[in-house]
Amino acid sequence: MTLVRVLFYFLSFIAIVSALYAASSKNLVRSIFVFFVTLFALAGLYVLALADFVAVTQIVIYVGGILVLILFAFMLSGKETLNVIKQQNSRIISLKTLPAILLAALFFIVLLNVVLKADADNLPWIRESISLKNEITPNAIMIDNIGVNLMTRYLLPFEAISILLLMALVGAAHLSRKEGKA
Amino acid sequence: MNILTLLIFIPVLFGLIIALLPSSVRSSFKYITLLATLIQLGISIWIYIHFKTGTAYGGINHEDQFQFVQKLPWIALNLGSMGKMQIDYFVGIDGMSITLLVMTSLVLVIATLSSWEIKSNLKGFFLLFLLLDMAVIGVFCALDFFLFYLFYELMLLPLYFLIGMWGGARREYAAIKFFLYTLFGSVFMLLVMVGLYLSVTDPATGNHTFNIIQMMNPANYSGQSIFSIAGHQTILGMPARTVGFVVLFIAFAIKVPVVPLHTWLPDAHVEAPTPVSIILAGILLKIGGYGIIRICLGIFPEVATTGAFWLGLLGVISILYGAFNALSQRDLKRMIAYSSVSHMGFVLLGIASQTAEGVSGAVMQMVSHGFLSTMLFFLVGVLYNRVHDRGIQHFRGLGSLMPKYTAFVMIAFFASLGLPGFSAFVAEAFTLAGAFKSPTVNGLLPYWMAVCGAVGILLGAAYFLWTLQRMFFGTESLKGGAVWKIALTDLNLREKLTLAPLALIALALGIMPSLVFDKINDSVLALIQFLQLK
Amino acid sequence: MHDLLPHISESLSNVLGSIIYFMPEVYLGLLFIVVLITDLIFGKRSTKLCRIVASAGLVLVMFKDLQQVALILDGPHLIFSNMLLLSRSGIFFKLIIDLLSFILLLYFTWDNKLKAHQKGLSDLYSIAMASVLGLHLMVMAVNLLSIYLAIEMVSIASYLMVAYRTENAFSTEAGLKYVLFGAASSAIMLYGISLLYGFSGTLDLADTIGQLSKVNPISSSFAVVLVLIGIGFKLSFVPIHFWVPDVYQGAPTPVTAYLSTVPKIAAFALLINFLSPFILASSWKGFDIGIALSIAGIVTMIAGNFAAVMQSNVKRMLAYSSIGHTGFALMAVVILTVQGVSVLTYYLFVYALANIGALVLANYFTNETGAEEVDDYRGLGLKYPTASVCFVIILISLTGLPVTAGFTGKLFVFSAVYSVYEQTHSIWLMLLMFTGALTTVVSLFYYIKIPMNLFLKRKEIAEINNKKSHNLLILSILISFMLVLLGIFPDLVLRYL
Amino acid sequence: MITLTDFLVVSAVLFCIGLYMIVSKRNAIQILIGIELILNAAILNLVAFGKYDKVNNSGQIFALFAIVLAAATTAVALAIILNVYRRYKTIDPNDINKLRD
Amino acid sequence: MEDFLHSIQILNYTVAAVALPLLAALINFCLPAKSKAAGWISTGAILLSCILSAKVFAGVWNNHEVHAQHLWFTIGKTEVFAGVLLNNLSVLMLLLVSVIALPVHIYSTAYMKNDDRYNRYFTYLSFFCFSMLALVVVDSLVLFYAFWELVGFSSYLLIGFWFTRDKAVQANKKAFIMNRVGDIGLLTAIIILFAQYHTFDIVQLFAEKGLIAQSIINNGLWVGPTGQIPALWQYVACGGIFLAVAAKSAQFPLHTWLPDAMEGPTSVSALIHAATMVAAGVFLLGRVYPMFTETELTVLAVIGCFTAFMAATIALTQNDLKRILAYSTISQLGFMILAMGVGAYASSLFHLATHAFFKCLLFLVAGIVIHQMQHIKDDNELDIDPQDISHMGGLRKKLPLTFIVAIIGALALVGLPLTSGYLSKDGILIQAFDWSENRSGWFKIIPIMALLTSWLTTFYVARLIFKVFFGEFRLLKSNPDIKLHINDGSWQYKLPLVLLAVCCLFPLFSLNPFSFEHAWLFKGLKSANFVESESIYHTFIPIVVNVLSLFVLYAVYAIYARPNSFAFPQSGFLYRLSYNQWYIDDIYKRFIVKPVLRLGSVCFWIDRRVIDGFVHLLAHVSGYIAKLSAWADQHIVDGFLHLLTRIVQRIGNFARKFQSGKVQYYLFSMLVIVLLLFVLKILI
Repeated sequence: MTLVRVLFYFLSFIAIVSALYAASSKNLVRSIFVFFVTLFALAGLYVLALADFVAVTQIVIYVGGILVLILFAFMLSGKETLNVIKQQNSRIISLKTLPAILLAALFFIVLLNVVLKADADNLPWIRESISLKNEITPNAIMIDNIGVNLMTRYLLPFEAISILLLMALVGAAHLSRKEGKA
Repeated sequence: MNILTLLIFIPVLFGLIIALLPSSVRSSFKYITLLATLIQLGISIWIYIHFKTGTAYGGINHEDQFQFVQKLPWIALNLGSMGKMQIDYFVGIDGMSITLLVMTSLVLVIATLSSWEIKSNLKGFFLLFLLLDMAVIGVFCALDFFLFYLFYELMLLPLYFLIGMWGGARREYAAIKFFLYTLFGSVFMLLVMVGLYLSVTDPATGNHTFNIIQMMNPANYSGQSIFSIAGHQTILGMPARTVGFVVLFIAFAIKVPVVPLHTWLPDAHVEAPTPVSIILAGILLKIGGYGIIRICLGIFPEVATTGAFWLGLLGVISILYGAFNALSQRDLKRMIAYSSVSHMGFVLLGIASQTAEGVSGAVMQMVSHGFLSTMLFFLVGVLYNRVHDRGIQHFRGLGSLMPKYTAFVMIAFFASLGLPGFSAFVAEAFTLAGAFKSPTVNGLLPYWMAVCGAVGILLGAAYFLWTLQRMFFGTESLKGGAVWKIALTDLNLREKLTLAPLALIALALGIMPSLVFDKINDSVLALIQFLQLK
Repeated sequence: MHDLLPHISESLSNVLGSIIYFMPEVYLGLLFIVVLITDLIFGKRSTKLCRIVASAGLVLVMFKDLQQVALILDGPHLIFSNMLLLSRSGIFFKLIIDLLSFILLLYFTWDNKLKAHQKGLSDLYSIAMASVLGLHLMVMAVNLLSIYLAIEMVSIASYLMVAYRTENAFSTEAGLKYVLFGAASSAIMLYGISLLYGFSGTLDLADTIGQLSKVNPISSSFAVVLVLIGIGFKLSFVPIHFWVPDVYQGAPTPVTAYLSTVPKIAAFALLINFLSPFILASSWKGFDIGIALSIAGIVTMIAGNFAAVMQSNVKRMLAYSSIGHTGFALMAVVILTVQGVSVLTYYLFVYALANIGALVLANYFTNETGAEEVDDYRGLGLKYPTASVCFVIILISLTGLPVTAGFTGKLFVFSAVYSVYEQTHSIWLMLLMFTGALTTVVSLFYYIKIPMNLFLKRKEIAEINNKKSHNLLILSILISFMLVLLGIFPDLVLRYL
Repeated sequence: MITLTDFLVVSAVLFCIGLYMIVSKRNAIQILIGIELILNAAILNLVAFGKYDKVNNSGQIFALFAIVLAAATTAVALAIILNVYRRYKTIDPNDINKLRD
Repeated sequence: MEDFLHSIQILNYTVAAVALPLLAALINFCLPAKSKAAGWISTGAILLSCILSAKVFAGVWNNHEVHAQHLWFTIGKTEVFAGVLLNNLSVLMLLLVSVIALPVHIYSTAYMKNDDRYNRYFTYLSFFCFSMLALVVVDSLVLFYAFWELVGFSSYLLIGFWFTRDKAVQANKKAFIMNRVGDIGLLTAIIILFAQYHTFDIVQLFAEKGLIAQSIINNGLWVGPTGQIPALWQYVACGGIFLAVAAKSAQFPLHTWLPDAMEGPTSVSALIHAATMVAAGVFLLGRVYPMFTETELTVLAVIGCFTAFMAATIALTQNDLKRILAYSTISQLGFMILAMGVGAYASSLFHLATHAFFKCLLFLVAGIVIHQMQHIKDDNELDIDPQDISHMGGLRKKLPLTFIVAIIGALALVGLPLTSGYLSKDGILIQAFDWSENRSGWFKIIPIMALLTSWLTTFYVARLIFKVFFGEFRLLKSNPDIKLHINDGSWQYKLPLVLLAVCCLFPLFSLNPFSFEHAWLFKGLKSANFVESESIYHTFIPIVVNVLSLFVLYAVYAIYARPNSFAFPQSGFLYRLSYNQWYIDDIYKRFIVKPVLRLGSVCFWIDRRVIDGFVHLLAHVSGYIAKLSAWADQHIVDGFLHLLTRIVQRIGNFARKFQSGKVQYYLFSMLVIVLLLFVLKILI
């Protein structure tokens, strides 16, 4: 068992447990903060998958952007939300959530089935890629590769997403604006 | 300008005039409509007179034997592997359509005359009326299935509104029932129509075509197509051509109407205003019969032959069932509506017999019923207009109160129950003769069907006479008392002028059936020959 | 990087070469920015100006669309490193989308409620422009990334448009439902895409199929199903249709008109792009997509039409009816022939026109009398004859009766399906057609409610509203006229498709 | 060596937890978190497979786009949720059901 | 050539004779309501018809038959002709109808003069004459059927002439519907013949070497020169014709309409329901005679015989003047049918002719009596039924002429010698006995019953005459202070009576008053192979019949005409009768009269309850079927529709159930459905 492997299990464990906690917690604030942990753990997993740039982006955008946004929203919505949420009973498995748990479990079984049947490590294209040395090695620097690709092969999505973000910005601003003001 | 095209689209022209005129001159609308229908009548009589007869004008499955033909390319689309879609504006008539055409034009005039009772929203009424007018004339002239279907469906909407807006108390129910019933039939007809179109290619151009006459020729079906005779294709395990026939038949049977698809009819008739009842009974029902002859028999002759027994059975059931129902009605209009079911059963029986007598009788019955039901519904309308009641039990002894009215009622009733001298007698007698001849000629129908049909004639006498006795004879006694007595004035001049021609025509057709038979004979013979050849 | 260096110039020339095939979208992008800037410069008064700019711009875009026809005479063209595919049918989809969007842009301000929105409508135009760009991308996308991106672009724009009237509770509620449902579906779709990518190692749809055939069929099927959920969300077929009634009812009427038509058309184009490799490739071993779509189509037709029967709110009813129409259109997708596509284009165009018309008229009556429910229409027919007659024509077209375009559309779809049935004798096609015919009858049940209330029911109407919505009336007259014209001469449009 | 199956199983677990959250949580923000979980599960997949796609680097780049898009969606969703809160004084989607059959 | 011209002339006369009444009807139809001209127009028309008919008769009788036709219309390949066929049978009927109609017309001008719808009456009457005259001359079955129905139709109009009376309206409806039953039979028969022979032409079908004659029934198939159909349909055709005959000629079981039809004006009863229309059935039998096989003829005979007997017994107990005559008519028609059945073709038609005269006469007499009783009733404001003979009596003094002609008519009806009735009736009886001679014992019942009937006839006729004309005026007894101002009436009443009375005597038919075979009419109609058999019956029957009839007459006289009626035998009564006579009378009363009366009432009861009841039952049954089908229509057929609507709603509601407004529920449903579908797909 290599260190990497230990690390992987550790991070996975953290990610899953924290996600479970976030899912089971009735307290929104706790839920959000535990989700931080999940995201960090996931970022770690991305690193293990040799996607350091993605991991960084994850931390910057998700943790720095989305979660903060959520917290802001949460705080803007005031205390009433908290009160309402606290009243709910805190058992994970209740009659109300049972269908949801069953659904998730069923999905998990199916997914597991799908994953195991697919036999991901022996997929033809992966073996081919390994043989062609198209595999990212831990010491490869992928950032410039990403940069080139974004400017050539993925130029169109790159430009399109800019318009998308602008539109989302305009729209979100419009929605959040106080009424009666331009 | 083709005369048929003119005939079809004159109402639209006048409709536009009405649409453009301001509502302030609304009292003139009925005269404009009357003018339109009169012009149509004139044209159709002109066509009737100039309609050539002889074996060279048999029509049915020979495109060159149709008369007053106009054929213009209309929609021609290239659909790649589906071939080219060829839809023509193709109108023309043969013996099957000519008499119905004249009948329709006349009934429309009568319907217009009876529209005098309409008081509200005249513009809408006459616009819809003229639209309907165009559609029904179009149906009888169209020789392209697409065009036929267009006109066929186009009738629905005006009728829906005519019943729904100017009808009686339960008009909404009646209108929607009518609409749904007929739509149910026609939507599935659309499926078969598409199937036929894809199966048939025009030998001249190699395109798929909607031409009804081309559809009658087995050689035009491509071998693998769904409705190909040689192909023996199946749909859901049933022979495709049988399915096609049944679907088309159901569509038309709803219009005819054939028991058990008839329940829209009493409701629609009862709730509809008089002019619409007249059009419904006088023309609409005939479209069903015409469709069965032209399309069901024409396109699926071999299925029609194998299924003739069932057609005949349905006809007999309609005759008896309709008559029994008429016997138990308390509403005069409903009674007449059910009598229509019974009378139209003869049409089906005659068609099913596939003999010259039977088919001629069926066409005659359609023409005759066109005039007679018009008369009957007009008469009911007269009564209803006076006192707004139609309950048979609410009237007694009308004979002494309204002698002229009673005289016309008697003429209409006796003509309807098949008194010799009137058209219905010839029609029903020959329908039955054809049905009885069928087992020896082509072995399609059993003998007993004709006998059962004859019993229907007896029942017809029963319900008409019973009504006559209950409503018109005996000592005077009205539900509405003195008020009704004042309201129940005898016929006025307009009403007499409307009824007299109908009575005279029914009489004329009874005494000189050749007026109809001469024109249809060649087509009937051609049809019979066509059916025998398959 | 070193691996890529030799290819950079090649890739760049590909990008540059692609731009000529991308002019409408470039214009749209610019237009978005121009509208945005106009909005920023002129502030609150900019609504009218934005509208003019946006509409005029769209005309230009349409012009550019038309120019593209000449570019692809020699066949479909892949651009931007196989991100997009420009095909003849795609161009027509885009043209129709642009045309309808143009109509809708004009229509936005004619809704009294939307017009009264205090924050102004200029933002709406910006969002709409971006949305149209997204739709263009959807129509052309043949790469998993571009598909996801385009869908998200349209979705986000739609969320914003639905929730646009922030002062209205219904609008916000609809927005919430829409965004939650939409985000969840697109997340699930992304998961599906990630699996697809994982199993095939490529985002290019054309290559994907070859790799997928080497994977366990259950695994690949599951991935495809998850992706279909995302696309299905835009199409709203069963079982991904639940959001539709609530959202359509809650959204501002012009937005409903927008949502129920344009994204749907684009989504159909996308569905075709996505599925054609799976249906056409013989190596696909997963589930039979044709049958799956057939079932979805049948159930959708039934669910949509039957549920609509019980509705009393006009917009909600039209929402269900649009679900039903999706089911019907799926019929043409199932066969996936060239004719199928062109017929589908025609059908969708006609449906969209009629649906917009119906909503315009619903809007008209709301403006005039405040009528929202079917019952409120009681007796309005005689008071507003022109609008009511137009309504009847439009509903007839939606039902699919002659002589309206809806009928010809239905006829052509049936023809296309039939011609395939003749070769395959697939029972599913038969069932589809049967259900299509049956639900047409059922659809009459509810469509007829409107004319019935307009004309057949009587009620004294006392109040008279002086705010006349002439624009809506003219628009609906034009649409009715178009529908009848196409009903009689369908080849006016169809011959080009 | 960490196998791809390991990654896939982890992502599957996360996906299911996300699913559970979006159907069971009675708070719009928590539902949003559930959606983010699913997105992350997908991103994990993309990244894991992206390891074997060095030239095109599709996995990682898709992951980047996904993150950005998630941010945009979240922003819009939050804006809407805020508006809902203003109108309904609750963000429990089950209580926001004025639009229904 | 001359023949040809002759034929043309005859045809023209015929057409004119037929068309004149129609013309009169049309003119009358257009006249104002109370115009008195109507009567004379009709009478003039019928007079002309009468003259023309006589000319036609003279030209055709015992001469070669005239047949001319013209293409009417073509249907398919079948050509339908309209034409005239004049042979002995048709010219006889032509003449008979017009001759009977003439006095009735004259009579009517007086009888109906106070009616509000005088011109309408003559319109109908002329229309009837037209239909009847046309019926007897046409040559095509289609036309025959047409006029057959028109005759029924005009009868309908005339029965219900006083349409405000409920009974009249009920009666005419009943008459028309029962006739319709017969019409359907005829129509079926015509259609079967058409299907078999492809023609409607009577000559082609029924001529001596016609199509019918060439057909045989073989192995259950009816093989004709033009094709074959199952033999069953030959029976059905004959059954149909029989139904037609039974309906029109009021034979069992379709006879009950005729007594009811007496609600019409009496003059109408005289013409239509005694002399002409009801005879049409017999005429039809005459026309299609070759169709019937031996067995079918036997059935005819049985039915005719039974009807005759039954009607006679019923007539015994009736008190309504016209009803008695109506039952008598039924009975006599039964005789004619019987005659047809036993092969006495000529006798049957002979009886038809003689019966027409005397029955018409009797009806006209009844009309006068009723008219006068009505006068009494109106004058004294009594509440009596003017037709009830129990009020009458002793009228011979008040109405002398009426009395005399009534006696003549009655004697003819009874069939005493020197009257026409004797000639025709005895002919039937004799031939019936001849016929039974060659058959097994059971067939003897038929002539014996006929014999019995003839005595019963004597009884009821005598009862009628005696009760009406003899004894004392019974009304005077109960209401002693009534005024009587009655007389025979004007010449319009008298002339027809005298005319008809003359026709009831033997010289018009035969110079030999005792031998029917010498009657010219019989000679003209008998078939070529008729053998004059000189059996014992020729002398035996007339004697037995007449002697016994005389006894009966006397007995009746004793019972009814003498004062102190039979109910309580008095000593004076016993004295004047011999012991044996009294004894016979007693037996007669106890064992014959009473049982016969009982039988009569039973028959009447049966008639009212069972047969009529059966008809009513049929009406009820069809009524129930009607109600049932109406119910089915509303609940099953329509119910099916509603079920469909329900199904649509169910499915719709099912789909809507998901639409709870909760977005998470939507998501949940969506995911569950997708997942389940997928799992299902995998499992399957």
